[in-house]
Formats: sequence, C-alpha cells, structure tokens
Amino acid sequence: MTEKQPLLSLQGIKKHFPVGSGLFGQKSNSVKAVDGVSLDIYPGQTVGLVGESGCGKSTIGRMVVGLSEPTAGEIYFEGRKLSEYKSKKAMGKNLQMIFQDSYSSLNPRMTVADIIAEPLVLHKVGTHKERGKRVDELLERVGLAAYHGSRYPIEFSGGQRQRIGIARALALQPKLIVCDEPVSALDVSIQAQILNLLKEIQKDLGLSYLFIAHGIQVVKHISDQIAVMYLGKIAEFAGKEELFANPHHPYTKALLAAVPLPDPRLRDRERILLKGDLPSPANPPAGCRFHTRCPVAMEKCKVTDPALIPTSQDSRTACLLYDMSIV
Amino acid sequence: QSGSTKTPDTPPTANPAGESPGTPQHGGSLTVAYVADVTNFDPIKGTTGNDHALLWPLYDTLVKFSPDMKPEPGLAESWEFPDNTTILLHLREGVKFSDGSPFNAEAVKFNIDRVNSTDSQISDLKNIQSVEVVDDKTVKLQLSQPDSSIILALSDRGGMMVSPTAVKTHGADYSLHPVGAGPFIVTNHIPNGEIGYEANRDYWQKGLPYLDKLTVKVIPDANSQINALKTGQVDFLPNVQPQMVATLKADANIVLSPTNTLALNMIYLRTDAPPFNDKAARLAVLYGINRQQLIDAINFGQGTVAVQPFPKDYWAHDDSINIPYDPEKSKQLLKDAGLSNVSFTLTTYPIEWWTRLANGIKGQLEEVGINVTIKTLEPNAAVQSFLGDKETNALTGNWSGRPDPQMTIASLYGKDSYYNPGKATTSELESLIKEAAATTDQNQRAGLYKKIVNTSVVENAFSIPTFSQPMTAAMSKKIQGFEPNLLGKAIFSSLWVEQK
Amino acid sequence: MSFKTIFKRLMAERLAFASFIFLVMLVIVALLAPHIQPYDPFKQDLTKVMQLPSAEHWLGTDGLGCDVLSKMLMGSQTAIKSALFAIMIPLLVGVPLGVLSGYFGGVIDDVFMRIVDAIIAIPALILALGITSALGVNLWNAMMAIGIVFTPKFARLARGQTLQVRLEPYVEAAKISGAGFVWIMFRHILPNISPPIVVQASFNLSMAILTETTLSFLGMGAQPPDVSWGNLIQQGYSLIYINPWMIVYPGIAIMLTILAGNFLGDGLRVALDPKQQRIF
Amino acid sequence: MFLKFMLRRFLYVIPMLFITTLVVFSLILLIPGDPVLAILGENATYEKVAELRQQLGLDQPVIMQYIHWLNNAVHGDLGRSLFTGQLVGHAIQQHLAITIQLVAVGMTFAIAGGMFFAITSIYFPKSWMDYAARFLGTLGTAVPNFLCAMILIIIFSLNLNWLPATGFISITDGAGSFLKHILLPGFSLSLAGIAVITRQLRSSLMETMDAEYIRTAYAKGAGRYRAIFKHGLQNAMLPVVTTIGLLMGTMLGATVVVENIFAIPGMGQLVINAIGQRDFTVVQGVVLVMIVMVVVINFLTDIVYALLDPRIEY
Amino acid sequence: MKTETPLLEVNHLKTYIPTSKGEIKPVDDVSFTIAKGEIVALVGESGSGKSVSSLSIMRLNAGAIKYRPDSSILFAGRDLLKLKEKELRKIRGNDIAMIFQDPMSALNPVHPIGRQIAEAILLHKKVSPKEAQKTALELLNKVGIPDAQRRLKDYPHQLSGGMRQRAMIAIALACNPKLLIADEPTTALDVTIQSQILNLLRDLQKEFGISILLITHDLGVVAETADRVLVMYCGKIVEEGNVEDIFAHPQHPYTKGLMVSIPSLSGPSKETLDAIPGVVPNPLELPPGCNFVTRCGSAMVKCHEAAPELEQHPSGNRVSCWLHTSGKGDDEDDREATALVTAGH
Ligand SMILES: Nc1ncnc2c1ncn2[C@@H]1O[C@H](COP(=O)(O)OP(=O)(O)OP(=O)(O)O)[C@@H](O)[C@H]1O
Ligand SMILES: Nc1ncnc2c1ncn2[C@@H]1O[C@H](COP(=O)(O)OP(=O)(O)OP(=O)(O)O)[C@@H](O)[C@H]1O
Ligand SMILES: [Mg+2]
Ligand SMILES: [Mg+2]
Repeated sequence: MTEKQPLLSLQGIKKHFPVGSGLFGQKSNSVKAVDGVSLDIYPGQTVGLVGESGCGKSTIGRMVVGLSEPTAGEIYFEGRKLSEYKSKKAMGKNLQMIFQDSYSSLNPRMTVADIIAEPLVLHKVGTHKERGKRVDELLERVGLAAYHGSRYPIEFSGGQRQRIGIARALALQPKLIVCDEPVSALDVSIQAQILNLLKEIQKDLGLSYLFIAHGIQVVKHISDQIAVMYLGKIAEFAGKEELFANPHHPYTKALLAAVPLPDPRLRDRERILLKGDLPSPANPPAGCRFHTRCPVAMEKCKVTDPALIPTSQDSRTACLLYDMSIV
Repeated sequence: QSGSTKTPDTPPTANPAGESPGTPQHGGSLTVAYVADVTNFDPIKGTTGNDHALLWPLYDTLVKFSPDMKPEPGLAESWEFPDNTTILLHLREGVKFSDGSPFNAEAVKFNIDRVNSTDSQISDLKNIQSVEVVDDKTVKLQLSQPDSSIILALSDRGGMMVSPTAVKTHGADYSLHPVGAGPFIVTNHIPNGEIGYEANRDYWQKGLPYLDKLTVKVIPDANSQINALKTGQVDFLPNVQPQMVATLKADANIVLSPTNTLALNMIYLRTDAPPFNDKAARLAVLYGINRQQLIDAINFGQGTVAVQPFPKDYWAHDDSINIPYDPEKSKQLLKDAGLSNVSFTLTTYPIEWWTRLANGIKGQLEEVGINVTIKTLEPNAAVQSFLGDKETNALTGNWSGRPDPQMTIASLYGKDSYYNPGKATTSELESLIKEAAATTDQNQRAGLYKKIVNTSVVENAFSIPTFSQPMTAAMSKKIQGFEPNLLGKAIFSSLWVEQK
Repeated sequence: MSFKTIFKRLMAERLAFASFIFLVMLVIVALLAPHIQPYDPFKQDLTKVMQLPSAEHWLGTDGLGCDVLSKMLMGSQTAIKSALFAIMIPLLVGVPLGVLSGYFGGVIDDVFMRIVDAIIAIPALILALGITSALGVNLWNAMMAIGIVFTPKFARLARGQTLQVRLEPYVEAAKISGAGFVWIMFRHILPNISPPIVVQASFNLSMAILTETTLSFLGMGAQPPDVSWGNLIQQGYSLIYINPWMIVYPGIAIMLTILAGNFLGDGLRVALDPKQQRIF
Repeated sequence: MFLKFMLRRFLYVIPMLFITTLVVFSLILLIPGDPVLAILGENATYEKVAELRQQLGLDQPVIMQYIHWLNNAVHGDLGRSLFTGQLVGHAIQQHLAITIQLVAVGMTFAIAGGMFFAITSIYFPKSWMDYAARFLGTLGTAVPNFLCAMILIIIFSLNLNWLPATGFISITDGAGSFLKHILLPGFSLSLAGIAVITRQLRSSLMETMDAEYIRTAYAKGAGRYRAIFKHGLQNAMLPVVTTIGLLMGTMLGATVVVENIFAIPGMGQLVINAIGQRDFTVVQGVVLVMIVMVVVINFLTDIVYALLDPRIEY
Repeated sequence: MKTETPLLEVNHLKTYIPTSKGEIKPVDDVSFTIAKGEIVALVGESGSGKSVSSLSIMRLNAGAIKYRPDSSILFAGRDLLKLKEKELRKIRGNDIAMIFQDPMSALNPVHPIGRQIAEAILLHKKVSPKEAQKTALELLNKVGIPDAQRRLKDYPHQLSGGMRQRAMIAIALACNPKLLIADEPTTALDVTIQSQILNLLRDLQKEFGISILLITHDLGVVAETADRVLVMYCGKIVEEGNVEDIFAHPQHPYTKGLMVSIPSLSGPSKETLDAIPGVVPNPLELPPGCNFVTRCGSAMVKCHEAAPELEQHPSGNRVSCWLHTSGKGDDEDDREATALVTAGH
C-alpha cells in the first residue's frame, strides 16, 4: 500500500493563528493550532483524526480543502502542491467537505435542490435540466426523495440535513471528502444511519475520507488508519486494529480508557485517568506536550519534543518511551 | 399706554399714594424677550437692523429722533449748517462715558473717523470727508458733497458714541467690554442667550433710567416668546407676530401697543435679467398684487397697504400716490408688451410666515398669468443668491426703514444701491436723488421724494412695495413708559415698572 | 423561507399585521391621492384661510386657504416617497460598503469602520442640519441628508452580519466548490443578512419621517410647494393660536405612521428570525 | 492591565476624532455662498471683501485652512465668529455648561425611566404595567420631541401654571429653580431615550431571563427578584450601555429643538443660530465640541462596559 | 430491591406545552422512583423529553408549560407540583440540586464563581458571607479544582470546560442536597474530562449517599455510572430496569436498537451498523398506538392501535411493548411491581 502514491499528503504543515494584542492592537502571540503534522491518505482509504477539543483537527481539515493556508509545510494532492492550483475551483472538484453543524452548513434561504446543485453550477456542469436530474439522483443516493428538492433546509431533521450536506459534497464526484465531525451532533440511531451511508458511498465510489471526530468509537468504525492528535501534533498514527489492540502512546491509552463502554460489567476495569485539562495551544508545554498530564512522564520529557517514530510497519508514535535514540 | 411719558416731571394726580400709572417709578427690573442677539457690541461692526434696540441702552447717539422721526438733540445739543457741505455740532456739557472718561470733541472725532475706517460696516457717513475739533465742545464735519441725511444718520449706528479709552484698551476685544455714554451698562452677555444691563448711575440725564436692571433674553421662536410672556418669564415683547396678536388680546394680563413703522414688505427685482428687464413685466407685478388680500390672509388683518417706501403719517409720504389692485391692467400690460408665459423665481426664507407670504403672492400673480417658482433659502443665503449669485429674479424682504428718507432712497433706488442689483435707474431719477441730497428744507425734500417715488415705483416698478404691518409690542400690565417710534425699533431705556 | 411563510408568520403577529395593513392602505391612499383628494391641494383661496373643519372642507383650510384634507393626502404621498428615498441611500451605499468591509476585512475594514464610527459620533440631527443647509433647504435635500445620516448605521449592521455569515459553513462549502466573492455575496450573504436589514429599514422608515418632521419644524426640511406632514406641522405650530387643529391632523398622521413602522419592524424581526423556524 | 486597556481605547479615539473633524470641516465647505459677502452685507466693496477674506484665511487652499483650524482647535482656539467677531471658544463655554446640565438631566430621566419601565414590565409580565411599558416603548419613539414639548408647555405652563415655559437656571444658582426650569425640557429631551432604553432593556432582559444561568439561579432557590436584579440585570445592561453612548449623540442633536422651544441658551440654540447665519466658525466649533463630548461618552461607556463585563479582555 | 419509601416518586407526570399548532406532550404519563443513594439514569434520544421531565421535578420549565393535575411528584412526602412557590424555593438548591449540560451558559458570566457558590449557601443557610466564601473554598477543593483559593475570584470564562462543570457541581453540593439532578453533565466535555467528572459524581454519591438522576443519551455513560436505567422515547418510558439487566437483555425493540447502533470499541468493527430506521416523529404528529411503531422492525397490527403499558418482564426489566404483553394480570407479578403500584396510590 505504501508503494502507491498517496492521494493526499500533508508534509510538516503548521498553522499558527496570531492572537493577543499589545497596546496598539499588534499581535504578540500565536495559537499553534497545528504544529507540524505529516499524514498520507491513500485512494479509497479513510483516515480518522481523533483528539480532544481544540487540538487542531478542524484546522487540518480546513487546510486540506483550501479554506485556510498553512503557515508552513506543504499539502500535496495527487502529487501536486495545493498551493499550485490556480483556483479554488480546480481543487473543489476533487476535495469536498461535510460539516458538523448540519443547521448552519445549509443556507436557510436556498432550496435543497439549489444547495445541491450549487457546486455543479459553479463548475458549469451540464445544462439546467441535466443538473436537475443529477440533483434528483444525488438525493436518492443519500436516501432522500426527489420531491425533497423543492423544500427548504428548515423543513428537515438533523439527520436529513446531514444527508443533504453529503449529497452536496458528492455532486462533483470528488476524490476526497473531509468529514469534520459529521455525526457528533446526531443521535446514536441517526448517527448509525449516516455512518452506514458514508461507508456505502465509499464502497460505491471508491473515494477517500479524512474523518474527523472526537468520538473514538465512530472513528474506529469508519477508518482504516487513525491519527491521534494532541495539541496540534500527531501523538500516534496506526492502522485501526493495531491502534486498539496495541496502543503505544500513553495519551492514546488514556483516551481509550476514558471512553465509557456500554457494558456495566466492565465498569470496574482498571484505567488510566488523566489529570487536569488540555493546556492552551497558545503556550504549549515545552518538551513533550503531553508531559504535564502524562502518567509515565520522565524527566527528559520536559525538554525533548519526541518525533514520530515507527513502532511497527504501519504505525508510528511520538513518545520518548519508544525512542531508542535518546536516552 | 403709548402716550408720551418722556418728561419725568408730569404733574402728580390725586392718587393717595402719590403715584399713578402715569408717574414713572424708579427701581425694579425688567426682562425683555428679543428675537436675536446683538451681532456685535461694537456699533461699527454690527450687521443687522436688530442690533439697535440692544445697543441704545448702552450708547447714546449724537442725535436722537422723535417718535415721528424728526431729529432731536442727543449728545449734540444743537447743530448748524454754515454751508451745505459743513455741519457744526455743539456738544452737551458734563457728559461722561460709563468708564469715567470724558465725552468731548476729541471723542466725537475719534468715533466718526472710526465709523469711516475700513474696520467699519457703516457707510451712512461716507460723505463726511473730515472731522475737525473746533474746541472741546464743538466739532466741524466737512462733507465731500451735500448730504441731507447726515443729521438723522447720526441718530443711527454711526452716531453711537463709544469710549475711545475703552477701544484703545481692549482693541480687538472691545466688543467684549463695550463702553458707551448711554443709560445702561452691560454687565453680562451670554451670546445668543441673555444680555444683562444695569442702570448707569452717572447718566447725564438726571433721574434716568428708571429701571435698575434690564435683562434681554434671546428667544428666536415666536411661540416661545408668547409662552414666556404669558407665563411671566418675560415682561416685554417688542414685536409680536401678526398671527399672535389675537391670542394676546384675549389675555387680560397683557397690554398690546401697536404702532406704524417705517418698515415695509418689498419684493426686490433683478432688473438686469429677463423677465424683469422688461418694464411691462415689472408693472404687471406692481398691479397684479392684491395687497389688502395679503394683509387679511397672511397677517390676519394686521397692516396697511403700501405702494411707496414711506408710510402714512411720515413727512416724506405722499398721499397722492396710488396704485390700485388691477389684474386686468396687468394682463393688458403683458399683452401689449407681447409677453406671454412670464415666469420668475421668487426667493424667500424657510420661515413659515415668509413662505406663506411668497405663496400668497404666487397665487395672486398666477391669476394674471405670471408663473412663480418659489425658492427658499436661509436669509443670508437668500440675499446672497439674489444679489450676488444672480440666481433668482426676485426676493421677498422686509425693508426695515432708515431714520432719514434719503438713506432709504440711497439704499433702494440709487444706481449703486445695495437693493438694486440690476443697477436700474433713469437719468431723471439720478438727478432727483442728487438734488434731494443737497436739499435741507423738509418741505422741499418731501416734494423731491414724491417725484423720486413716482419715477422709481409708479413708472418703473424697480421694486414692488406690498404692505406694512404695525409693530405690536406686548407687555405685562405693570410695564409702563413704552414709547413706540416710526423706526420700529424699541427703546427700552424709557420703560419703567409699576411697583405694588 | 418563502415569502408565503414570512407573510403567514407576520400575520400571526397581530399588531404587526395591523400595521402592515395600515401602511398598505397608506400606500394605496398615496397612490390614489391625486384622484381622491377633494380639491387641488395648491388651490389657494386667500379669502378663506385657517377655517375650522366644515362640510365643505372636512379638515378645514390652511394659512393660504388650501384644503387641508387634500394636503394631508398629498402629504401621505410625500411621506412615502421621501421615506423610501431616504432609505434607498443607506441600502444602496451603506449596505454594499458594509458587506465589502465585513467580507474582506483587513485594512479596508479598519479604515472604513473608523470612518463609520466617526460619522456616527456626529449628532445625527446636527449632521442633517449641516447637510441640508449646505445643499439648500428642500424636501429632497432633507431626505438625502437623512439618508446620509442613516448610512453608517446600515454599513455597521451589514458589516456585523456579514462577519457572521461569511464564516457560516454554508459559505465555506460554496468556497470549497470554488465560489467567488460575487457568487457568495449574491447567493449567500445578501439573502442571509437581509432580514435584520429589512427590520432596520422598517424602523428607519419611521425614523426618516420623524427626522424630516423635526427638520421641517426647524425650517430646514420640506418647503412649499412640497407638501409634507412636517411642513403642515410647521405651519400649524406657527399658527397654533389661530387654529390649533392644524397641528393635530399631521401630528396624528405622523405618529400613526411611525407607530406602524415600528410595529411592523418588531413583527418582521420575529417573522424573519430563522431561530423561530425550526420544526425539529 | 486596566490602565493599558484604557490607554488603548483612548488611542483609538484619536483617529476617530481626526476623521470626524475632517468630515465636519469638509461638510461646511460644501455650503454654497460666500460667508464674507454675507458678513459684509450692504457694505461689501471689492477691497473689503478681499481684506476680510484674507483676515479669515479663506484665501488659502482648503487643506491649509483645515490644518490651520485643527492646529488652533487643538490649542483651544476655535477662532472668532464670522458674524459677531466673538471668540467661538468663549461663546461655547457659556453655552456648554447649560447643555451639559440639560443633557445630564435628560440622560438621567432616560436611564432611570427606561430601567424602571423595562424592569417592571419584566417583573410583572402581562400586567397593565407591562403593557404600559411596551406601549411607552413604542409611543416614545413616535412622538416628535417638539410635539411633546408643546403639549407639556400647554398643560403644565399655560394651563396649570406649575412650571415655567421657558428659560434656564443653572444648578449652581439654586437647585430648586434649576429643577423647576429643567423638568419640562429634560423630559421632552428624554422621551425618546426612555422609549429606546425601555425597549432595548426589556428585550435584552427578556432574552437574559431565558438564559441558562437564570435557571441555575432558580435551581439554587433564588426568587424572581433575585434572579432579575442579581443575575439578569447586569447581563442585560451590557447591550444597553452601548445604546446609552449612542443616545448621547441623539440627545445632543435634540437639544437644537428643545432649547429652541424652551428658549434655553445652550449649544443647540447656538448652533441653529449659527447655521441660520452661516456663521461657519461657530458651527465648526460647536460641532467639534459636541463630537468630543460624544466621543468622550463613548469612551466612558466602553470603560463601563469593560467593568460590567469581565469577559472583555483588557 | 429496596423496601423503604423512595426519596422521589414521580407519578403519572404529564407535562404538556400548548402551542399555536396544538399541544405538545414532551412528557406523557411518566412514573418512576428514585431511592436514597441510588443513581438512576434517564436515557433517550434528543427530544424524547428527558430535560422536560427533570425540570418538572423542580418546576423549572420555561414558558407556558402545564402540569396535568393528576400528576404528582412526591419528595419527602410532599407533592412538589402542588407546593407554593415560596416553599418550593426552600427545596430548590437545598434538598434537590441540579447541574446542566453546558456549564458555560449555566454559570453567570459576570459573577466570580466563588460568589456564585456562596450565593447557593446564603440562600438557604443563615451564615455570614465570609463563612459562605469559606465553605465555597472547601467545596471547590472537594470537587477537585486545583488552586481553589485563586479560582474563587475567577469568572466562568477564565475556567476550562471541565473546571466549569466542577464549579457547577460545587454549587449543586453547596447545601448537601439529597437529590442531584444532572442533565447531560458531560455531553459538552471531552472524553478524558468526562471520565473525570463521572468519577467525581460516583465518588460524591458514595461519600454522601446522594441520589442522582443522571440524564444522558450516551449508553456508555449509563453503563459505567447508573444503578438503574429508564429508557425514554417520545415522552414515555419504554423500558426500565437494573443496569445489568438492561444491558444484558434489553427487551424493548428501541432499547435493543440503541444498543446495536453504537459502534463497538472492542473487537473488529462491523461493516454496517444496525441502525434504527427512520427518525423520531414530530411531537405534534405522534402516531396512534405505540410511539415507536413508525421505526419498529417488529411492529404488529396491534401496535398501530393502542399504546402498550409499562409492564414487568421476566428478565427483571419493565417494558412497554406489545411483544411482551400477554394480556392483563398475567403471571409475572413480582415484588417490585407491586411496590411500584402501591407507591403510585
Ligand atoms: N481563526 C482562528 N483564529 C484563532 N484561533 C483559532 C482559529 N481557528 C481555530 N483556532 C484555535 O486553534 C485551535 C485548534 O482549533 P480546531 O478548531 O482545529 O480544533 P478542533 O480539534 O477541531 O476542536 P473541536 O473538537 O472543538 O472542533 C483552538 O485552540 C482554536 O481556538
Ligand atoms: N418550551 C418549549 N416549547 C415547546 N416545545 C418544547 C419546549 N421545551 C421542550 N419542548 C419540546 O419537548 C420535547 C422534549 O424536549 P426535551 O428538552 O425534554 O428533550 P431532551 O430529551 O432533553 O432532548 P436533548 O437530548 O436534546 O436535550 C422536544 O420535542 C422539544 O421540542
Ligand atoms: Mg473542530
Ligand atoms: Mg435535554
């Protein structure tokens, strides 16, 4: 698999948001929302991105679809730098996004058909009539009916709206869809419907997902590989079975342990409880960012920022415990 | 209430207290509402006719005038004309400015030179070529050409004597520290708010003024003036608008004192541009206005028809001049001159009364086939637009009158008169005006003014008089001693307050 | 959200709906004014000035003997025309500037918002007086001045709304699909910022009439031959001791219109609020 | 930290003042007509016009006039009135105190009245107080202030003769007569303000009372009074504080009308006269001072806002 | 299996909301009890009526809500629904406390948290403000906020989400309440923080013996925390039982559906999830018969006709489903059911 060319490749990307203001409103500090992330996504694969709130997941997603530019690093799509694309248009055909908030991701003043047709119109695909037909197809594809097209988003439930968002993302037959917490706001029963739909679509169309979520079960269900993020960096990257069977990074372990399991018999299992809160991304701790909460932190963790090192064929982890080169 | 109460020693009546409404009483204070603030306490710098009433308490003039506008002794006890370009003024003894400096010939020379300096806004005395101090109490005025208006002009702003010491001390800030030889001194001034006067205890005319204190409140809004009078915040309104007269008449606590004045309403015309470069068009307007109807409708009956710049009962007025309302004649005039579709722009002010008047005129002229477009501009802009920018054909205005008819004629009908922007004249008119200037005998002068009016108004209609309205002063019952005059500018210094 | 639903929701707000009906009737009256007025409003009769109401003149006559009812009807036309005119300026100038400023941000936005802040700091009536006296006193200049005075408020509102809307995921979705500024502006921003602007405009229609009245009262507003309720009030005020009724009719007309505008604004605010739309 | 915040806010005021002065200055340039001719009136000769023009600096290019004017203004010299020759600064000084008192009273009425009506309306929902408050909140904005002033004068001065119809007594000359004179104009001035604050505070309070922290307060066992006064009000006042700043400008503008009717010699009276006389140095001066007042008030409301809202970062 | 009188007894709670389009019945005939020291979880999807039920207990529902007269909520022998507002205020925050989902909006943004905690004390206890502050400090320490002394003066926005929720809990604990109602206390928090908060709640329950009504839609949270579970759907309780029983053998098709639609964390993941089809019906357009009929895989004719009652099932759960109802007064009358029935009268 590694032999193949990745569809999307992030190489050391960073995103720093200037914040804080001095006397004259000048920016004096920056939030290091993403601080050196490298990641590959292969065609037909799903990479899941998990981590606590504010660790930079959405920021990565937004950079991938070109909604914001990395402060440093490069993003390659099919081997070509994103920054080389002349217009957003050229990218939009291949890169699409599904959003978390199904209410605000659909323009309340457009009909559903108009919303779904919007990418087609922008890319001047087909005639008006052809587009109408395509919209009907898409609506059916996501489990809605053609007659829904003439309605307004307000008339739909959360799950249905999420379907509309998916239909819009599919309109241009993209190769990669960034899903930014598409099911977090949904009830479990609806969540399952949407997850099933996304999987089905992937199977049919062979596209790739960058799937962002903080619900680790969901990520596990849908992803092939999973990147665990902590404070703007990837803490661990692994194939999903491996990650769950054999997590390396103490943060991953803690995260897995914290997930409440729907089985009362397991409630007294042993688990690592993380202390304290996520530090502010504006002033991340020196050394390993996790050392302030890490149950197995060592003295060197306070000074050395670990790099991602391979722990098995497909997995890498950024923890000094596994870094043999530093003693 | 308008009876003459000028002499302080009117015989006492059988009033047990020894005082009657007719006997002036000393003391007390009085509050007057006035429409505008003084533009400048320096008489040579002021710009409007409203200023006089506010300056007179402070400044005495060389010459005073009687209620019917005859010259009377002021700071100059008498005057003589050795020849028709020389005037000798004999000054009053024992007069001092309120700062204690003496009033003498030097002071008069200083003042008249000042009036004719470039700092001055006054042009009435421009024919005085030089001023000579003959002795401490005598001044000789040398004129550049005969000018019969000089004596009464000395009762106007130009004759107000300011203290030379004060001028020298304060320079550019003189207006903040004005000093005159009048019955009052100014004690405080809130611009556009209030002027406080106090009696000048060293006033040369013993026993005057009666009031201890005089306060002038600036109240531009006519309704507010009435409200203030009705509720007792002010005691005296020098000039009430015609539409307010009825309500005040009904108020038992208020006394009204109407008087005719030299002021009158005029329509000034631009004679150097169509349509009014044609005499027929001007005459059509002259005859096409129903003056009595305007008085009844716009002024609710207050006023008298005016067809000449001098009011009835004034010595320069001529009864024989008569211009009847004659719409047929207007139409005929236009027809004879081959004028059709005459139309013009009439400028007026964004004040309700004026726009109503202008619209009344418009309605009347439309009946004789003249179309009027009304343009409203604030007073200064309106005058500017009419006189300076030549944008409009006609302007409604209130001619406020001048003490001497020659001053009036010079402002209205001379070739270079301010209100004659089209420089309309005839050679006959020019020579008549010159002749009048050189004549000092009043009867002769009256005859000449009749001819001047005949030429300028009746024959040529260089400007159109419409009507004059009485100046109606309103005051609370306790106010006495108001003496209206033809000039229409109130003199506050003679007022007194009846004390219980 | 279609017009039908907005209308339905507006109907549910009783007072707003009544106001709406009132304003519609006012517009109809204004349109029909030349046909339904009993007299030519400019026909003077100087022999019959300031008459009290009579069978001949239902509301009496004014200071020039014109029929007051006819003038009131004319006035409704003026009120609507001029208020619409005054509101067009902020809508056509303020809103686009606000949208640009909010959308692009940066230096343009900084400079622009400083200017807006500065103009808002100038007391509106004083600014309007200054502008009318500069441009000349008449109704249209007064309305233009009012329009100019309103402009920064709309610019600020449009900017604030744009700042919100431009970050909405649906705008981002369009951007991902390659939408440019013009598309986003017309398809997404304008339709979504319009409700608060419509509401504001509805309030400002009232404000325009109110300000015009004040300017007229000060002699800096409408002048004859323009017939506005404001100058009827001015005339009425000046002649209040002759016939106080003259101030009552235009006073009531103005108050009712302003009230209607405000109630309509309130109602629209509710009717256009998408928060109240969610069924699920 | 707070000082730094104040300083920053203050620095922000400077460009704003600069722009405002520019606007005001350029506005007055638009005025057609020649002030010199207007001053000289009947006596305008060519030489006099040229002389006065030079004296007033009108012969210089506009930008120089502005710089000159601004420089002088910063040093407290607002020039002399074109009409009266009086120092503008001096004239303003005498009027300012009056207008400040008037506006302060108007503001007090507006805030006190607005808060009273808004709070009673929320406290007693659907009661007659509520409806009265709502009615007032709408009506107050619909009654032109001059109409209100006229009605008040007719009732309280002309008929009942309780209060004077015109004039002004400074508070330094006796609180009693000050109150007597200021009551009617102060109320006329504040009517719109009362309405605006009632409306805004009411709707903001209504929204606040739906907030979850109010529910928390109830869950703690707090009563209605406590929920409104201890929890709702401070939060609900936040948007109102900004409105109060804006109201100041409206009120300063409204003094033009109110001072006119009540014959109060304040800034409004001064500026309307000056506009009528095209006395543009006075207009400039007055407007400048008014703007400075508004800007200062806005600055203060910003500070108050920051004090009321701990979320504002200094 | 407790025989003592329960702490809280909700009987036939019907909370209705009249709207212009008709009456919404967010809570329609709900009965349950909470015993002393018990953690009862109320689960269900969004809109099922969990919050309305919990708010009804303290009569804190907003707006035009109405409690039907035959409803009663007995707490320490008194019917909360009939109490005077003033008496109810003495119970709120004192005997029954609440914590809410979003601690940011549930805390007053303009007051320091110390003051907000102290207020809860001052409202019920006659102590000086100083003492209240001292108690507040103790409470902050107890809920595990580090550097509590300094935090007392902090405003909510200066705290992290987890700390805010701890502060909220401190407020709730201020007067040692007997019952704590926690409405989705961890939904807004990250998993790592969620587990801290849940641990805290469990510890508190152990330490003070408080009863907790825990509202959540996360079955994982239920499994880890609760003693007993109430499953709610469209305003009705569809299944009730001990946590072990519910998870071991759910009976109602809805409960089952919920269980299988969660992706599992252990073991290999399934290709597709067994999602419950359809959506929750609009509360204004509830189907006749059983509310779940529109989404139920095993719906029968009967289900469309009448709503089933909550009845005891051999598994130990009580279920409201025709599949498990075999006519009235059948065999399975165990003690618990009797207890409940008698308690209801
Ligand atoms: N436009 C921005 N300006 C400043 N800071 C930003 C901006 N966008 C994001 N951040 C900050 O960057 C960090 C990462 O944000 P991001 O939205 O990527 O997190 P996330 O992992 O998606 O979190 P969540 O799970 O809450 O969605 C956060 O601290 C956030 O506050
Ligand atoms: N004030 C109200 N007015 C109208 N409908 C309401 C009101 N409060 C609640 N509802 C309705 O009552 C039903 C139950 O609401 P409730 O808040 O109890 O749901 P919930 O189970 O707590 O959901 P969530 O998990 O989203 O918090 C919903 O359909 C909701 O729309
Ligand atoms: Mg995110
Ligand atoms: Mg809820």
